[in-house]
This record gives sequence, C-alpha cells and structure tokens, in this order.
Amino acid sequence: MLNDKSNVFNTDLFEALELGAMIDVAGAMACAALQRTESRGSHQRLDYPDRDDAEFLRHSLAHYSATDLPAIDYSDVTITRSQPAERVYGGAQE
Amino acid sequence: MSERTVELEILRYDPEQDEAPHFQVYTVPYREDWVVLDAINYVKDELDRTLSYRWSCHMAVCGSCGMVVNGEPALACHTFLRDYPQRIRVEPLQNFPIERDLVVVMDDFIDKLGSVKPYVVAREEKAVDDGENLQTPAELARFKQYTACINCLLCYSACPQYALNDEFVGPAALALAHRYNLDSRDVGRSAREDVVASNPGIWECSFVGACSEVCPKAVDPAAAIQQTKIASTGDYFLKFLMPWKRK
Amino acid sequence: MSRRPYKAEPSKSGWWLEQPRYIRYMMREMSAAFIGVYALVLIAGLFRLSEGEAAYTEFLDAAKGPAGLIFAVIAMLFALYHTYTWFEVTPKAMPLVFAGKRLPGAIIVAAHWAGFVVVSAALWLLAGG
Amino acid sequence: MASSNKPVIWGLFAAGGTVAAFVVPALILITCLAVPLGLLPPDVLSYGNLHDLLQHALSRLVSFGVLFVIIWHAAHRMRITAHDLGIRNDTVVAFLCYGIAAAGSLLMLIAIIRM
Repeated sequence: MLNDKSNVFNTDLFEALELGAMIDVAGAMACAALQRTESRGSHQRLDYPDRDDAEFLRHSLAHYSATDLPAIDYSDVTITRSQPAERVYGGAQE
Repeated sequence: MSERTVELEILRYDPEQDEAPHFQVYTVPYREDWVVLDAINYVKDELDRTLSYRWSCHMAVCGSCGMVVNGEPALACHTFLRDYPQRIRVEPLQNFPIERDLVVVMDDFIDKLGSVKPYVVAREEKAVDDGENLQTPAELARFKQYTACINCLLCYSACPQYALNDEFVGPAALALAHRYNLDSRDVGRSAREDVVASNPGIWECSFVGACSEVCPKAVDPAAAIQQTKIASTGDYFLKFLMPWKRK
Repeated sequence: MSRRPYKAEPSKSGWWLEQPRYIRYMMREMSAAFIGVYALVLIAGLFRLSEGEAAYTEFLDAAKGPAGLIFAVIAMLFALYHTYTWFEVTPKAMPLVFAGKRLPGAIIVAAHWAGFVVVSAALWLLAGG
Repeated sequence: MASSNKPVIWGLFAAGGTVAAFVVPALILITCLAVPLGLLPPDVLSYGNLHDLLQHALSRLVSFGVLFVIIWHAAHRMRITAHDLGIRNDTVVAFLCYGIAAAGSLLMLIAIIRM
C-alpha cells in the first residue's frame, strides 16, 4: 500500500513502480529460462547440462500481452569477435 | 531483556505540508555492523514510508547518501552506529536547498561541474581504430587522486566560502578541473581558465581546508585549488613578462 | 508539481563558531592581524630611525612597557601558529615528485621546520646572542 | 584567459606568508621579548647599531623586501577575513587594507632612501 501521497521526491511511489517493473522482468526471465532447455553461461540447468547452439544460439524475446505470462519468441544473434566456446576452468584448460 | 536501540533525529521537510523543516525522532534497533544508512533504511522499511533520501550502492562508491551526521558531512553508508552516541542527528547536506527531507537540490553543483569541462579535451579527434592514448604510470600518478571524486557534495556542505557566496565554483568542480588540467592527454586547460581562474573560481577559496577533511575518497580538493592558484599566478606573470603570448 | 525547495539562511558572521575546524581557520586568519600590526611597528621604527637618533629614541621609549610585552607574547604565539599552518599546507600546495613518486608531505614539512630553526638561529646570532 | 587580477595580490600574499612563517616568530622574540628582558645585549636595537646595519645597500634591500611582502600578506588576509566575518563592503575593506599596506610601503621606501 502506498503511504506517501506527496508529489515531490516520492520514493515510496517510485519504489512501488520499480517493484512492478521488477516483477515484469522476473517473469520474462523465468519464462525464457524454462523454455531454454540447455545450459549457457550463467544459465545453468541440471536437467540440461550442455549448450545447445542448434536450438538456442538465439536471443529470447518476451512479449507481454493480456495474459499473465509473457510469450517467448526468438531472434538471431550476430556474432562479431567472440565465438561461443566451452567454458572450462583450471586444469581442464590444458 | 530489552533490545539495545538508537534514536535517529531526522530532519523532515515536506514542501507540500511544512513551512520549515523540523526534526522527527525514530527509535531503531542497534546493530554492531550497521551504518547510519542501514538505520535510515530500517525507518523507511518498518516505521515510516514517507521518509525521502538518496542512496544506492551502500559502499562509498556512488556518492548518493551524503548527509550531515551529528553536524559533520558524511556518507550515511560510511558511518557506523557504533562510532556515535545513542542519539544521532541526521540532516540534509548544508548549503543546498532542501527538496524534501534528506534530499537536496544539487542543480547548482551539476551546472558548475559542467562549466569546468570535466573530461579530456583531446588535441585532435581520433578514431577508435587509431588506438588508445597512451599514458605512463608517472603521468597517471600526477592526477590519480583527483579521479577518485564521487560527486557526493560533502565538500560543498563543509565549505564556508560556498556558504557565504554561492557563486563560488566550489571544491569538487575545481578539483576535477585540476585533474583534467594535469592529464597528459588533455589540452583543455586554457579553455577551463575562464571559469577556473576567475574570481568566483579558485580565487574565492581561502584555503579553509574543510573540504579535504570531510572528503571520503581522500581527493584533497583544497590542495588541488592551491596548486591551481600557483599555476594561474605563474600564467599571469608569464603573460605579463611576455605580452606577445597574450591571446 | 509542487516543488518548494527550502533554503536556510546561513550565518554571515558567526558561522566560524559552529565547528572547531572553522575556529582553527579563523585563528589562522587572525594571525595576519598580529603579524600586520607587528610589521607596521617595525616600519614605524624604521621610519623613525631614518629621521635621526632623537626620533628613534622617542620611538623606543614609546614602545616600552608591559602592554608591549603582552602584545609580543600573543603576537608570537599567533605568528608561530601561522608558521605551523603555513608549513602544514605547503606540501599540498606544492607537491614534489621524485622519480615518479610523490615525496611524503611529512618530509617537506620537516624540511621547512629545519629551515625555520636555521633562520631563527641565524637571526638570534645576528642579534648578538 | 579570465581577467582576474588576483594573481598579483595573491602572489604577494603567498610570498609574504612564506617569509613571515620563517622570520616573524624569531623577530618578535628578539625585538619585543629577548632584548627588553635582557636575554640579548640591549644595544642590538640601539640607534647606532641599526643605523650601521642599514648602511649596506643589501641589508636595506632585504629589510624592505621582507617587510614589504609581510605587510601585503597581512593586508590581503585581513581583507579576506573581513569578508568571512560578514563585512560585505569589499571595496571599502580592500581600499582600507591595501591602503594601509601601500602607505606602509611608501613610508619604508622614504626611510630606506634617506637613511
């Protein structure tokens, strides 16, 4: 509930607005992650431990409409300098 | 066992309700590892949603939470409750108009900051593909301390000359001007002189030194201003001796 | 919008009493009053000296008395405070860099105090001490 | 270049501040305390002694130079301090402070020349 009704530097109001935006972003992330059945970078899934470039070397796009959850769509990635590669650490590098 | 508490005496000002600012006291829990900002956040989260203040990083990097804590300009995130008495007075930065509660209007500083061209004025435009502008560690060392400024405005709050004359360009802006003047990649010094070496520029400073004492990043604006005074005095007499160099 | 920023009117004359650091600053600034008056006395003495022995003796007689001694003690303390503050800020105003490293301020300050001792001793010896 | 002429007076202020820091405490000690209290020979400040001392052009020049920068240092600082103490009529204050310093300088010049 909004307690602060002021028109001047109302941080109560902007925190409420921020919360709305955060819920939107969180929903988009969760839905996109669920549909992305692979592991890539910080997106790690125990059920799909490997990267799947054939299916998911693409941007996830979330579209909100009247429904509660966003529809997930994909767009192509333009790779310039850094090619995707295996993420390896420590002794695995050699 | 009753919990140990701290009393925060916070200056409140609601431009839609109050004629003038007044203090409001909040009792918050004491935690050994809490800074004043934590206590203020507790007030906001648990006691009074209408309290307004600026903050962001909570680690003395963003420069948002500058306030006057028990009479001394400080970052609220950089002042531990344990270093203060049981009753702590929190006020907005001095020498700036109060927008609301602990939030001040900083337009004046933003304008002054822009007026000293706080960026590298390059000798010539250079394409990204032409590579970096190289600098030796010694060249960097000449100005590095002045790059640490986070625009928290504690120095303006501490400066009595800014309080007496708000035309004064002020510590942080002049320190940043000095930082770019000292940069080997920069040729903007003479372009900055109009503002920096003017009467409301460095010459309004009387070297009180309070700015440097309250600076949380050890920038030492007072030193920067003195060095600029010496350099400008050198310029002046050089031009006097060599009139043909006058522009 | 209903912005109405509140601007407090700062004290124009008594502000320096509000914080110890401002009081120290004002003490430093007031040293100029004592140094200035002392310099004026010396100038007066110099002028009377140029007028001849009688005039100068008159000046010396006028400067005698306990008031002069009290003034001298206070003025000397203020002058010493001026020296202290002046030396303290010198490394800030004129940082020295040697081989890419900034010389520690304490060294510059110490060198100034050494110079102060030498100059003071030289003046003392010059005065037959 | 901005048209501030503060460097002139500030240059004198800085020079005078440095000179004063080094010599004024010892000078006060010698002239106002040690000699009157008998710690130093009483004839140090006598007419003959000082008159002899100031026969040399160099000692005259040094005396003038030292007192000149010190008086202008003090004048400038007093002007700033007047402003700090809330005296807002800077034109009058500056005229007074620098006027006294200028008058002192002139008196010294006369004294040095006719010595």
